[in-house]
Amino acid sequence: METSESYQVRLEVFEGPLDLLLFLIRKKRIDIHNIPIAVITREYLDYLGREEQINLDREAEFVLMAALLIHIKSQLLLPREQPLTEGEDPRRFLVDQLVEFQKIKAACSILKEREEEQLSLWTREVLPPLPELGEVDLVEVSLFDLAETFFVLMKRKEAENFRVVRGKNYSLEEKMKEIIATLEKESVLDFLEYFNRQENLEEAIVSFFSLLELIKARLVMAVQERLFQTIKVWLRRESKARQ
Amino acid sequence: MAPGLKDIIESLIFVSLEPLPLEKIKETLSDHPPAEVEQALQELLQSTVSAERGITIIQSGGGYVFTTRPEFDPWVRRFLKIDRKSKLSSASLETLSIVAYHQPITLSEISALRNVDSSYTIKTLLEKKLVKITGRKKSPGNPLIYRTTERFLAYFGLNSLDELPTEEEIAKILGEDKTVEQAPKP
Amino acid sequence: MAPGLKDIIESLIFVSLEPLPLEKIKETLSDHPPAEVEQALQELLQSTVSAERGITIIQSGGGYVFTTRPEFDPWVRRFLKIDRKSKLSSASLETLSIVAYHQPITLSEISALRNVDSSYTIKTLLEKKLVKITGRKKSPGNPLIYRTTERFLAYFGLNSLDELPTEEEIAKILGEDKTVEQAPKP
Repeated sequence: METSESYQVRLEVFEGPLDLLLFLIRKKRIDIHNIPIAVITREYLDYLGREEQINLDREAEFVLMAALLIHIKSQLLLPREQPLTEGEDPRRFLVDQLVEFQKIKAACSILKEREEEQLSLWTREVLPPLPELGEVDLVEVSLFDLAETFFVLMKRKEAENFRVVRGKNYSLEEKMKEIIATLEKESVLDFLEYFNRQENLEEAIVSFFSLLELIKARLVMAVQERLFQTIKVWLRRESKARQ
Repeated sequence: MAPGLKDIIESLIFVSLEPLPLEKIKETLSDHPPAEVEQALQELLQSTVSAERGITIIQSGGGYVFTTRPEFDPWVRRFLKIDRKSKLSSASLETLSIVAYHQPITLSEISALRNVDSSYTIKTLLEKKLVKITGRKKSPGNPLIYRTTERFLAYFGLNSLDELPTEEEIAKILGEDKTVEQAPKP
Repeated sequence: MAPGLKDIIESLIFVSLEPLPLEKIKETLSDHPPAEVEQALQELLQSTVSAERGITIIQSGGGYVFTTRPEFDPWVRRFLKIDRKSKLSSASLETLSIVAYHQPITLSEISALRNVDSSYTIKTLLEKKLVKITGRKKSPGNPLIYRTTERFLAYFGLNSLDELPTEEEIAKILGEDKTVEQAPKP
């Protein structure tokens, strides 16, 4: 298992067996397509003995590679009636792997430079408060604040002495959907203004209870910029209520 | 060109936390002809770059984003009290390049290419949102397949996978290595 | 005045998470005389305001902060709406995952699982064509039943629902670390 510490502390060690093999091939100036297996196996085992140079969390993988090298060596030593064709070369699989890995390493070195460049550029981590949409110092209001506002409003409505229109049924569910739809469109809703838009007291009351339901279900959030100011209602971005 | 179009685009790029793709700018300014929007964007980029101020706009991750200019990195770090931004470990970088070049790819294919079990590294990359799971391979066991993300592109300042180091660039690096190593030869 | 001081200050204001107070600017640039820093800040403010570009620096909350100019609010709002619309909220993702793993499922079953009325999120998912109504359940009230769509599969790169990651797979990817972390606990 790789662990975060193992590669932060030991940056100069060989991460895996291919790393080590590539290093040896370069050090010995060996043609990667024609690896003298006996030489490289000896070198490899040598390094494996000097444990401090390899990532110990990967020991099993290093040992596995050693086994593979020894196996390839033994295959090459087998007496044959005819010389090996290229396709039969027991080194083939390893060579392909090394060639591909070498390319990846080269790409890594280019990407590392790009990473370095990008790390010197700083973007912002958070959005500054946006005008109007800004949620600067908003406080979440309690149900009490909400209710208080509502009854103040109701008193005002009564004073207006408007005619109560009967005959229409306002369902809580429809009202909740309507509020959500309004919020979806306008993103923020002014509590008082919204109530003033209601046709009559009954509808206003249903709206109020719908809002309570939505707050309870944590679908919307009611906030007040300062005490005794109007209450604004927002859609909760992440409306989840985990237990 | 409509007056202020350039400034509107600047404000849009500014409020976008992720690189803002041209398409999204056009979508927002759909009441202007696309060609005008593009021209205004070009003008904005030119004036921003030539202004040589503290901040600039770069094209990265398939979009446009405001960043500080690189020469101010030391001051920004001093201000934010950040010693160094952490870099990817060589294991992560290796795994990430393999995913980038061989995607879509499975975990066992990655491990085979590295000759190293890569399950921990891939998890780290998933957490950093530099790779993502995008489905399954039609092969025995239907293993999950991985791809790089938009964030991967932005992390390296690339706009698309086409901008990954090319075969030629890679060959050049491999060639340089050889000449260096062969130099001491008599 | 030291060259670039103005630009350094601009980059600091830009990366600051909060309105940046003058004191903090001076603290970061303590190797410059405070008077010079103040002068550079004034020059920066002047040039930024007079540039009449998309973004500007204002003094707010005891410090300096970059904002978009108020006259661009309508576009900024339009953009933010478009931007938000194109992303799945975590509530939508939660609902979608429930539909994916529990389909066919009714709205009240989803709501019961999430502990939240999910009629709004299911509507969003219907609009995005990630779920569809496929009939009614033969139970009291005959509620509508929901399933994921072909588009859902395409979006997540799946060929069929059988390919959704299993609990064990997710545990394997995400869980391994946990056991390591939890190990030392008493």
